[in-house]
Amino acid sequence: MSAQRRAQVLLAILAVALIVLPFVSGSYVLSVATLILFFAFTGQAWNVMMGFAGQLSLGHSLYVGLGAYAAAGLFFHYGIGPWAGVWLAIALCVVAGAVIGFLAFRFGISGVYFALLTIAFAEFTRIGFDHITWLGGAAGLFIKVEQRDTWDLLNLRGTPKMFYFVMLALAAGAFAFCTWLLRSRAGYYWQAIREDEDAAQALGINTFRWKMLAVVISAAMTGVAGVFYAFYYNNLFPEQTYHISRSIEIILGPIIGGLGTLFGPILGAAVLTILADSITEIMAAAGIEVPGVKQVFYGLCLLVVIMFLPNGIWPAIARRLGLKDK
Amino acid sequence: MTAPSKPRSPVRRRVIQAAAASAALTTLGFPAIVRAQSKRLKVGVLLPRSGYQGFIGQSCQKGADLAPGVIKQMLGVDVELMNADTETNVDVARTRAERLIQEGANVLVGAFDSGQTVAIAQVAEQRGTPLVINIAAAPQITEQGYKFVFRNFQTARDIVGNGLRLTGDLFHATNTVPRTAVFMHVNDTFGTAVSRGIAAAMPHMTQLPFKIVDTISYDPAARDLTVEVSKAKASNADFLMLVCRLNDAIALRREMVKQRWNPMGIISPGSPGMYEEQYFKTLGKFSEYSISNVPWYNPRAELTHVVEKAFQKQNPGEKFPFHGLNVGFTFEAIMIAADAFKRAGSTDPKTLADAIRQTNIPRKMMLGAPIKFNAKGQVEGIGSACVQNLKGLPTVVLPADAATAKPVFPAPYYKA
Amino acid sequence: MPLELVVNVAISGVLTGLVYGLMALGLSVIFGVVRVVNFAHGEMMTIAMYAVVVLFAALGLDPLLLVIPIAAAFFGFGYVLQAGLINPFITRPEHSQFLLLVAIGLIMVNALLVIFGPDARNVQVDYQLESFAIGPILFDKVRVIAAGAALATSAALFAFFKLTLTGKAIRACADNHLGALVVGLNVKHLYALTFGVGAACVAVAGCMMVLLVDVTPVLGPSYTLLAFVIVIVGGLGSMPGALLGGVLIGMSESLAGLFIEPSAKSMFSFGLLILVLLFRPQGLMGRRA
Amino acid sequence: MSAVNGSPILEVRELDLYYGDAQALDGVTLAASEGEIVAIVGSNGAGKSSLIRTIAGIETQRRGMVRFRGQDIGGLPSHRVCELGIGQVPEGRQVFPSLTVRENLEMGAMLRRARARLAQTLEEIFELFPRLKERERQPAGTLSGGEQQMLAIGRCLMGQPELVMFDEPSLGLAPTIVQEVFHTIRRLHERGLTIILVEQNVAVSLKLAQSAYVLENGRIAMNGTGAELLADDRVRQAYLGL
Repeated sequence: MSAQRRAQVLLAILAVALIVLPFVSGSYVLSVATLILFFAFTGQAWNVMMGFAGQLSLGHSLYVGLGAYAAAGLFFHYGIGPWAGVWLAIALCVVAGAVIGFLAFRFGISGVYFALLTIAFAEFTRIGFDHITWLGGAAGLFIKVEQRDTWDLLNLRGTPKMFYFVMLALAAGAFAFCTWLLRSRAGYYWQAIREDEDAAQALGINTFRWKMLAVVISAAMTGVAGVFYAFYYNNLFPEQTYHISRSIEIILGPIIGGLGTLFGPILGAAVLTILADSITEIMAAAGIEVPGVKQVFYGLCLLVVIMFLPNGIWPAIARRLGLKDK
Repeated sequence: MTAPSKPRSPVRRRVIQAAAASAALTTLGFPAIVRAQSKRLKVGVLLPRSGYQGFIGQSCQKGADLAPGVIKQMLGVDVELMNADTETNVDVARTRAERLIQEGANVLVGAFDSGQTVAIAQVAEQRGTPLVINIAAAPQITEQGYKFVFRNFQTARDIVGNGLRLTGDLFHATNTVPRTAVFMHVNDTFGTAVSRGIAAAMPHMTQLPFKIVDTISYDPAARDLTVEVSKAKASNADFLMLVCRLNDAIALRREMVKQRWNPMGIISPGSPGMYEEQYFKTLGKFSEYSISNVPWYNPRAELTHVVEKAFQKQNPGEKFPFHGLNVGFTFEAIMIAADAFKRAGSTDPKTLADAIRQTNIPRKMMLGAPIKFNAKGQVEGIGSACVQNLKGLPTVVLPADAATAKPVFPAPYYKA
Repeated sequence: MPLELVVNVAISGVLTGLVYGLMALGLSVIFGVVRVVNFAHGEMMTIAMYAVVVLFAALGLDPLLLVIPIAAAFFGFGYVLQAGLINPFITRPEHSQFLLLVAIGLIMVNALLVIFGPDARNVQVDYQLESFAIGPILFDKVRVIAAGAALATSAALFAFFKLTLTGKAIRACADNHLGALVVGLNVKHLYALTFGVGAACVAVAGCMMVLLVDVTPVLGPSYTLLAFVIVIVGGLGSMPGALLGGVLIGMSESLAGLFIEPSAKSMFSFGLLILVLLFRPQGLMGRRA
Repeated sequence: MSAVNGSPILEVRELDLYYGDAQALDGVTLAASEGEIVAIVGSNGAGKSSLIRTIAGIETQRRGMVRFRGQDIGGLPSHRVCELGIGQVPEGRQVFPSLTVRENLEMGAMLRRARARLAQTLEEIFELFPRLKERERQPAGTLSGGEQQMLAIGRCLMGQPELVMFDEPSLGLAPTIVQEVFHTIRRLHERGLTIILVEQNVAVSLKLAQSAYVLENGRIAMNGTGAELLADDRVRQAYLGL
């Protein structure tokens, strides 16, 4: 079997497994799976910017929050459903991403400085949203919860199974989209920029334009995730949605899974979420009930992975499976 | 089984259990545990015991830990606790709630913080498992039309109403007539909700003699409150009305001492912070005379004595008044569930929820009317007390029928 | 608005800013030389604060006396951390370094939670709540001491880097890595020394900070963020920049709190950060790389 | 192999160096005897700098051996190599721009073998390069290219080396300064230092050198005395344009 054929078979198996999962699993597994898919999606989005184009963003919670608040605000005040809200979310995130990207790239900010700029914007927005009373301010924005038993896709109200499938569709869509992106002209240019920006510039690539494109696409995708977030949790607090720890959660998956790979963000999200829950389970079973021990173990696991698998888990596995790591 | 949070199984068994648990995770689809008619009520307790709210979560947990013993004695019902740490994170709160239900929790109790509570409430609602909220004040939680969510805690609105009324009572009882107040509040979920409540309620509180001359909201993450206090001091208000959390309350009080600002007193119309142990420990004599008008336990109630005894047995060396609020509401939440279970005689969630709706418990620990849920699942008429820090302990000074000391106002450090 | 109020607030802004600057100093020193952004900076300071709490409780020694032993211990801690854990990451990309230090920070925060529990801890000394007045202007005693410590530490660092051969060698490493290798400087050792020096600065900051705020395990991340804002504004790698950045942030928070809205005051720090990044990305006192 | 008498102070045998998958050195073997000047010539990218960096311990070879005074030094970190008495004047001079001239020189003497004599050596260097004395308190970044080259040489000498490797010392300098640099190299040689000289100025370096090697694509293509190579037609064609 060729590497590509093998990849297709594995992908098909995974797809079937994911579709069948909610019919055989309990609700707990379903909620964990939904969470994994959410982080797989946001990880995929972040990966476009960092993994493909080499721009390190540590403030992606900004786009999650903007997307979430845009759609939730429309729904809360005007009863306009998320399928309209998502466009507003995308538009806002595109504008925000474009502003940040424009400022950063025009003023020649890169590397650590760019990363800190993204944090600054996210924090700036977090505190700002604490003061927007129209969106609940620090007291939070609560979406009314109704229609628990039926699927109302138009208003994104329904059972956990529905949310699972919506998230699965989003994650699958993101995967397909990123596959296409990576093989498109943009993908090659991004790779060139990531490897050596000056060289890319010298080759006549308009690095500014392509970097902007990466930021904007990444922001828009993350905004869509935000819409899901708003309707899944039904309440938004600036303190939570824009918090830097959420940005870190987003980037852990792709880095652990394998930066710049298509499958890395998915694998990373799965590994980390299952790892976190397994540690909880194991500790509970072992009778260790000291708060904090879990996170210490989690941190140690992160440490071990980053030390011994600097390129992430997926490239290592892919090589073993005889697949190309993209 | 009294304290399942500390199982004493032999090490080997624990290891086997651990292995089994990890194995179970890798195989998909946990077999749904049959909810048979049981003689034992399994209560899933979800609290933020690590992360930012860790200290309150752990305080609440003390109330849960003593509940099975007290309830067995009181109602003759067996309660088994299933504890979960939400890590102060909504994602974790949600998945932990799912896990508890899947493992057979008949009822959930939690979760102190409004955000995490809403996440859990949705799971409870979807799974049709009753949730009894111990503490969470966001009014919206019981406005969502949930059928399985119950709250035995005041909403932010009630807290404010009670708090302001008690403030008036306090002035009346001490024969004082402060004319001005400066209102400082922490700009977080809780603080904002309460401050909005105050803005709405003040115009109707015509019996209050004072006006709010300045409102200062501050960042919960603020590292330094110098400016805030300078500004408040410059307002020359007679007293400070404060809606705070613990750490900022301490920082503020310290800053007041440093800036030599001595108003008639500090009154919280309903917030944590100043009655908490850390406030006393850290500030020593400067913690004295601060006043919090908060939902509180009735120090004279019979149940309080029972719970206090159990608390002291489990936590020798800890002082009950510092944990009373957290312990009391967490205990009552579990008691409500156990009481409903006793009446329903079943762990069937629907039956249990119906039974909870029929709750009528006059013999309670916290102040206020008997525990009865309205159509929205909210207990009305939960009382507040005017709690003043006296001789190193939070002491009930109002209402008179629950008071154990007389209020002191203006505070002795006040110099007119 | 009374002038007296404005002056009082401005002075406290400067004093607080110097303490912030002291905390950021370590971060700046480390980045300036090792080129690794210490994302566990605030967490390290938290550990120092706990060290003060523990030693104070055990020995009853004034935190001001504990500065020396704790700084010395932190020097060793920083040295080992750099030589053992961080050094292999120096040539790795930034996100890799970031994740490493995030993991280290996570472990630190939660290890503290396990050891000390979630409650806030503090030390109580008799001068803690004192202030002295000059005319209508009030000075917070602890802040004055801490600001003094900030200046003294900066002076000591300045002397170390300007006058000692080791200090010069560290500057040489920062100046030209290849050049340092060529003349036979032990770069790995000097990097570890630098991290040690940075950690010692953090320890001094922690000893001062514990007099001003109570310590909880989760205190770290917000101080990490604050330290970043300060060193970016002042100039990553510049020591006077760290102090200047601290004072600017302290002042901007104070004045924004006074004239605009206290709860939004940190917004102005981040606003200032964004402006500096855009118009002078190397920071106010930084050199262009 | 070497035309000049004396025991080899430096021996390099079968050295292979890779940057990732790209091979930079391929079986390089050479030797330098005590007190001689060894010239290494070759076109850009032939591996001259790689060779020097490997000997200095900045790069680590995949295969082969470097021996200094009989001691195996392959794989030692650079500071240990310097400590043994191997100094380097690197390509591009690599001074510390924000440190003063004096501080730059001090950095050269951080080695254990040199630190005790720091003050004394400093005087000697200032004697050798009076220009540096004049600029003692100036940051090195403000010096001219020629002055920086003097500084780099002076800094290297501060470490009391027994063998000095020069990597393109005349690159980018004005002709009069180039003269001065070569004059300095000759004087150092007269003092008994062993010198390895990598130069694009092939004619001058071959004239100076007792023995010489031609490096092509990471391999030693030719070797002999300086005079032999200077007379060789292939060398004259390829490197001297004659």
